[in-house]
Amino acid sequence: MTRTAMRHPGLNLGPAHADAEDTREEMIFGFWVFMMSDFVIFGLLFATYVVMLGGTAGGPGPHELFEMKSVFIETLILLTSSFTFGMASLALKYREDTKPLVIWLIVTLLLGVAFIAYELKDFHTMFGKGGVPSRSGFISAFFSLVPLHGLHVLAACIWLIALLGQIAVHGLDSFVKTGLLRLAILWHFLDIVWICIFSLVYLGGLT
Amino acid sequence: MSRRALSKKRELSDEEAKELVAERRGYVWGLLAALVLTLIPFGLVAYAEIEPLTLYGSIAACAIVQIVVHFRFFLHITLARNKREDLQLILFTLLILTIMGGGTLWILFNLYYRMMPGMIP
Amino acid sequence: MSEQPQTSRRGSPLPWVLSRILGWSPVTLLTGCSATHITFLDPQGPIAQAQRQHFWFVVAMTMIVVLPVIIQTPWILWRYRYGGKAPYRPHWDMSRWLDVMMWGVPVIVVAILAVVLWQQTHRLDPYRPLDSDKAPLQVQVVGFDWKWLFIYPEQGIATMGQLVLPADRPISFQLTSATVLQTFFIPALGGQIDAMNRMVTKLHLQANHTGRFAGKNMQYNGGGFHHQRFTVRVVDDRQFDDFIAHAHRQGQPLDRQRYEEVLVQQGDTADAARALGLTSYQRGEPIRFAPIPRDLFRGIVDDAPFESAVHNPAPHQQAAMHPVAYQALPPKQQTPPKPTLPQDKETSQ
Amino acid sequence: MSGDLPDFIFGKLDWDTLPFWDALKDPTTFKIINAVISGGAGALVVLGALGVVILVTWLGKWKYLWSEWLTSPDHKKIGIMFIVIAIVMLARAVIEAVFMRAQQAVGLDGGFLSPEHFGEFFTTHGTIMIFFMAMPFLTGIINYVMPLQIGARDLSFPVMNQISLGLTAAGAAIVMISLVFTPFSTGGWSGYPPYTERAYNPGPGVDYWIWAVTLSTLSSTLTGINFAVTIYKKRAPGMKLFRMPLFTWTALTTAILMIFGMPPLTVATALLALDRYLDFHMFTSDLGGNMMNYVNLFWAFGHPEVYILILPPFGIFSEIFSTFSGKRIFGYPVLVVATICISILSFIVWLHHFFTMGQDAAVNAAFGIATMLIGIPTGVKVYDWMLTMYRGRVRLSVPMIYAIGFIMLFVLGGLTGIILATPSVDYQVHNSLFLIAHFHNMLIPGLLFGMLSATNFWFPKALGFRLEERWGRRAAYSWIVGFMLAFFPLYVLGVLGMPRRSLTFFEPAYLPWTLIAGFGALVILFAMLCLLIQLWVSIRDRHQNMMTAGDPWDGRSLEWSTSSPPPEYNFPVIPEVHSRDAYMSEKEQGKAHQVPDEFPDIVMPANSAMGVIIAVTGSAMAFGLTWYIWWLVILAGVVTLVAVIARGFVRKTTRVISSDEVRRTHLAWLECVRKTTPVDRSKEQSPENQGLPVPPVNGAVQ
Ligand code: HEA
Ligand code: HEA
Ligand code: CUA
Ligand SMILES: [Cu+2]
Repeated sequence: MTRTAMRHPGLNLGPAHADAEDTREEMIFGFWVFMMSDFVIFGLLFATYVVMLGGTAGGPGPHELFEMKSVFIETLILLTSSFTFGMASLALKYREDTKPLVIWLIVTLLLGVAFIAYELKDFHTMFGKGGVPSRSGFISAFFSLVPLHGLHVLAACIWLIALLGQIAVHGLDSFVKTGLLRLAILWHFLDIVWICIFSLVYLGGLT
Repeated sequence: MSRRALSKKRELSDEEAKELVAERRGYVWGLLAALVLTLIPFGLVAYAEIEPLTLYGSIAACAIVQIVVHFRFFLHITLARNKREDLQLILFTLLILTIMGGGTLWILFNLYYRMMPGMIP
Repeated sequence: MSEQPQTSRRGSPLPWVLSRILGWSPVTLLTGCSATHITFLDPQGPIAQAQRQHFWFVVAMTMIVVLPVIIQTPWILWRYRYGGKAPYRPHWDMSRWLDVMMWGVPVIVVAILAVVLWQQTHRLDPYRPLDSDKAPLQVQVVGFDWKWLFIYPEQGIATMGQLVLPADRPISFQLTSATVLQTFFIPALGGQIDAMNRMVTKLHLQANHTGRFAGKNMQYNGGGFHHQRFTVRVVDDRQFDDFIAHAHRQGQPLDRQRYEEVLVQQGDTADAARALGLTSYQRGEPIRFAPIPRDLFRGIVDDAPFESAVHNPAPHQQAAMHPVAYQALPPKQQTPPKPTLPQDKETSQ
Repeated sequence: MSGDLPDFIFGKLDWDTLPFWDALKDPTTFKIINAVISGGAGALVVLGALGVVILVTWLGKWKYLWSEWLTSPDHKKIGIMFIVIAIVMLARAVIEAVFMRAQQAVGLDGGFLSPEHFGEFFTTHGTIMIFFMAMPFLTGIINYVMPLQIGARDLSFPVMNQISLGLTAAGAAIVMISLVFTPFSTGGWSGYPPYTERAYNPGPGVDYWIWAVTLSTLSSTLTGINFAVTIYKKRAPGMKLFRMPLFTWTALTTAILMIFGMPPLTVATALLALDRYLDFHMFTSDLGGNMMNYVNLFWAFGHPEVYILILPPFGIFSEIFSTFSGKRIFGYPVLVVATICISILSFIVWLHHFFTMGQDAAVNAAFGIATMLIGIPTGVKVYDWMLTMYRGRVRLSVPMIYAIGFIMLFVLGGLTGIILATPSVDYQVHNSLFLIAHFHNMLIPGLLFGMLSATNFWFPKALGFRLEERWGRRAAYSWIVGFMLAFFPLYVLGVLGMPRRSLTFFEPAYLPWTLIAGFGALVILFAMLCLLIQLWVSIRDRHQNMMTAGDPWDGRSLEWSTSSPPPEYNFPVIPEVHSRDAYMSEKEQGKAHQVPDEFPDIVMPANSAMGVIIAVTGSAMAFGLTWYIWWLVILAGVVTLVAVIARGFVRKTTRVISSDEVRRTHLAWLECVRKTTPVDRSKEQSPENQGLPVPPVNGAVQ
């Protein structure tokens, strides 16, 4: 991979972006630690979900509620967005002009919004089938886990918009760069959480 | 960095240019690997007629490999590095998660078995 | 919820307190050797006895590592005080030999404690039936806000406020709660165990002697918590039979309506007695119920309607005989259950 | 109140949420007593807040307060503000403790408190002591001391530090407001469902509890991240991990425990909130909910939490033992390893809080044994501390008295911990007063003595003058005696089977012991009085006890090498570290107080209002959620979001202090040090001690 020495997790911008390398290192390490704390939250919710699988209380279970097709589409959207964010990161690292960066970011943002929209539609269908959290412990556990991921994506999208705003106002300064690097970590991390969700919740449930 | 500087492309040194190609290739490989590792479990669940236990196993295996792929290609966490704090951090997190998650499953299923068998799925 | 009238004993307690204190010597204080046995340090059954033994064993073992600290600290303080004549070695900061000692001794102590702990925990597991040539007496316990109901499924009766047990015969408890989490505890006989809504836990105890023991709930569950006590009266076999017969003769029938109007309401045993019209009820005395619905316990656990008042003891058919509390759960009812709680909570505020 | 509009504006708020309303409607003596207690408390909160506002206005200090404190990113000031919150909250929790002891002292067959009141007392007492006393106190101390010890200028994320403070302040405010708009939860600090579910406790009490605890949890998570990153990334050159002072080590492990130990609580309270607000069924008793899940999650947090509370005191005592023995700490590497062992082990024992829930003997035994393992590294630490004093020259100053009290009492608490860790015995003493005695035995001699000892130890560093010794000693001794009187009887009551959280009891055998315990609480109250007098006397005589030279105790780590109080930037030049006990070895080599070759410009974080904004929006949101005032919730949410985004657009986040100014300040201080007469340790507690010790001879403190 990169020959430049890695100073922090995620993409390293290297010597060409030496402005504020040191604070960046701290910022990104700190964000990484935060992600890990968040990861523990997700981990515990996963464990809780598994433990609550039996609590359907006679209500609908995974087979009645989940649809493979929409999950698959959501997965593809999120995966692609991870890739487009990667392209944005490269544009940040190797290009001086903001245009390709902004374009990639906007594509990523659209994918993120599409993901949320699709997920909402999915939940709506579930509600239609009687899959409301007040119905059973199992559905409650589902709705305490999966929408939390969705909320994270939403937060990431808002952050992305804020960063686009910062680019518009301040240009590509070191604050924006650090912000983008951190957001990249969040974005990829959400993809990882999604892998766990589709494997354990959806595919596991549909097996 | 002044605003004017933003409008022009940066001159890449040879080394940087090579790095760019390598990194871009990394993302593409990552995407491809992730795609394959997504398709396999979805395909298995949708079409294959195998017994659940194997199926769970393969889903889990694909998921784990895909997580490693994401860490490696998207988050750039590698083994070869002078500074290992982030890798240590991930491993420590995994340890804690195993303890807490595993402990939770052990304790609660044990409790279910002893007092509310209806909750065992 | 309104105040508990019982708790508001006002007026000066002092003279009464003094007279109480003067009557006690330290020994009786520690063992609590009163008419009612209240602690496992004064054990009345095999389980509590083993627990007492284990307790002192742990104390003794830990003393090995704790006493040196308590004895030597003052000594060091004195000997190495500022201005004292003892040698002063400001750079001395390690010693292999001492390191080995201070890891080694605790490791050994913990290892010994761990072995005993493993054995005792298994031996005293509340789920483990006790060895005995007599068949255990089945008792089903239901926790309410703030009282306990004791069901004798084989005898077809139930009591509140007092649990009557035969001496020298193992008792096999099954426990659940009709409300929030609570913990069933008879210190002089053995350990406590949680009782939870929709779940069944088990406990095995035995009393060696006849006598009166204190029983209580240990898990806070609201304003009347401190009143959720009962007396355990352990009697010989003949008296036990008398007790059963008496209950069948004099018991109040327990049906769905009584269950909902009396038991499920918040209030302690005395409140329940009042609601049942037992005007001369004394705390610690039993309220007897007979006949009782056959599937009462199970109905409470599932929150399913139980058949009303069929007086028909069906020994050995209870789910208690199964290795797992009970297996065949009927499908959970489809409708959301009626709140088993007094709804007056909100309105009375 | 009726009608749609008032409902919209005030949510569920109503007249009868005021604490004395019930008694007004239906007065009986009993109700009046309780209404006086709670009404008085509510009035105290209102008057206290008003008093502060009036005082500040009268002194004309708003601007000073705003620019020098509330918006200051300086870790030292934030640390002090954390401690102020802790002490205010402590005052309330202590009063509640005394009420509970008084109630139980007269509690045979009666007493004067109503059940709801008593329930609120133990719940708020426990919640406040853990989340709003202990956590802010130790966060404050770490905040103040740790950057100084590692030779840093500030934490890694000063603004996040402000936000942590803001969140804690918001949580504390919510707990205080609950005295005015009552009631608070009665579910205990552990808040077990289904008792805390809406079906059984529909009122606002549990909601107050949930949001207060959630705010505190968020604060601690952020603090943990901040501390960990600071220690990883901001150490002075040469300060290798194994050269860090032990207090910094414990700060690091505590930070890691915060990062990984808080999430289970976040999850537990969030799920409980979902149950209560959105009709989820995670922990309800019907429709497939399962309360055991909550118990499991809560203690997966709860046990690491108690080590979060005890590790920093361990570090504090390590510093104190070695400083006041004039000797290196014994077995530094072993102590570090033991600290790490304790923090990892603390994640694998949580089940010991619910041995009685009915799981298998094998599960219980496994967790019981894991629990006992913690005794080993803890014991090693205790022995190391004793050996630190051994062959030293022990000065019995106030921090040291607390340390001695700690070491001798803590081992007893540890012993009873081992008893509780034995499942078959725990079946007997679980949830009895034995348990209460155990954890107060850990928390008071451990945590509270640690905090008091740290206060006495670092006070001169922070404020520039020493705390008075005589009253300090009186306080310390009464604390020790009072503690023993107040809590040892509870061990007896526990084995006699008295349940915790009992309003009233009916066994005459309990009475003598509750009376002794009540008397002990009075002695503790006296100890507290001594503390207040100590503080008063110290402030009065502060000019006699000035410590400008900065090193009153012949300290060993870097914080003693700067002036007292330290300048905003801590060190004019970041020190270079060559060994453990960095400052002591400088002194041994005669290199202390040297004039640096050159002074750099120093870049410090600029002031920011983020902390204040978060404090306001956080408490507004929590209040709105508790009373179902949705417009307030939404408003607070939007303001928070806008503030966070706007903060991202700010570019001027730093401020430069010119090298001239740094030079001037530093040279002036050095001049002052030169004029100070060095003293040896026999004069440590006299006014002659101006903060300059005579240099050590051959490493021996004089
Ligand atoms: C600062 C707080 C603190 C600390 C440090 C500890 C430390 C320990 N605690 Fe405690 N504990 C609490 C605070 C704390 N605890 C609280 C708040 C609760 C109750 C919460 C609630 O229910 O509300 C609780 C409850 C609690 C329980 C649950 C009991 C129950 O609910 O029934 C148990 C059971 O195992 C336990 C055990 C221990 C043990 C083994 C230690 C060990 O870490 C102790 C280690 C120390 C020593 C052992 C002494 C020194 C060692 C030596 C001198 C030499 C070596 C010793 C040996 C070889 C044995 N604690
Ligand atoms: C850090 C934690 C902490 C501390 C310090 C204390 C301190 C005290 N506690 Fe507390 N307590 C808990 C944590 C704590 N407690 C918890 C978690 C519970 C369980 C709640 C539940 O059941 O859910 C509990 C429960 C509890 C009960 C309920 C028991 C029951 O359930 O029946 C009682 C009863 O008396 C009690 C008493 C006391 C007393 C008398 C003190 C006294 O020691 C208090 C006296 C303290 C002071 C007097 C402080 C003085 C210090 C200063 C003023 C510092 C000044 C500072 C400077 C100058 C820098 N406690
Ligand atoms: Cu709790 Cu079964
Ligand atoms: Cu614990």
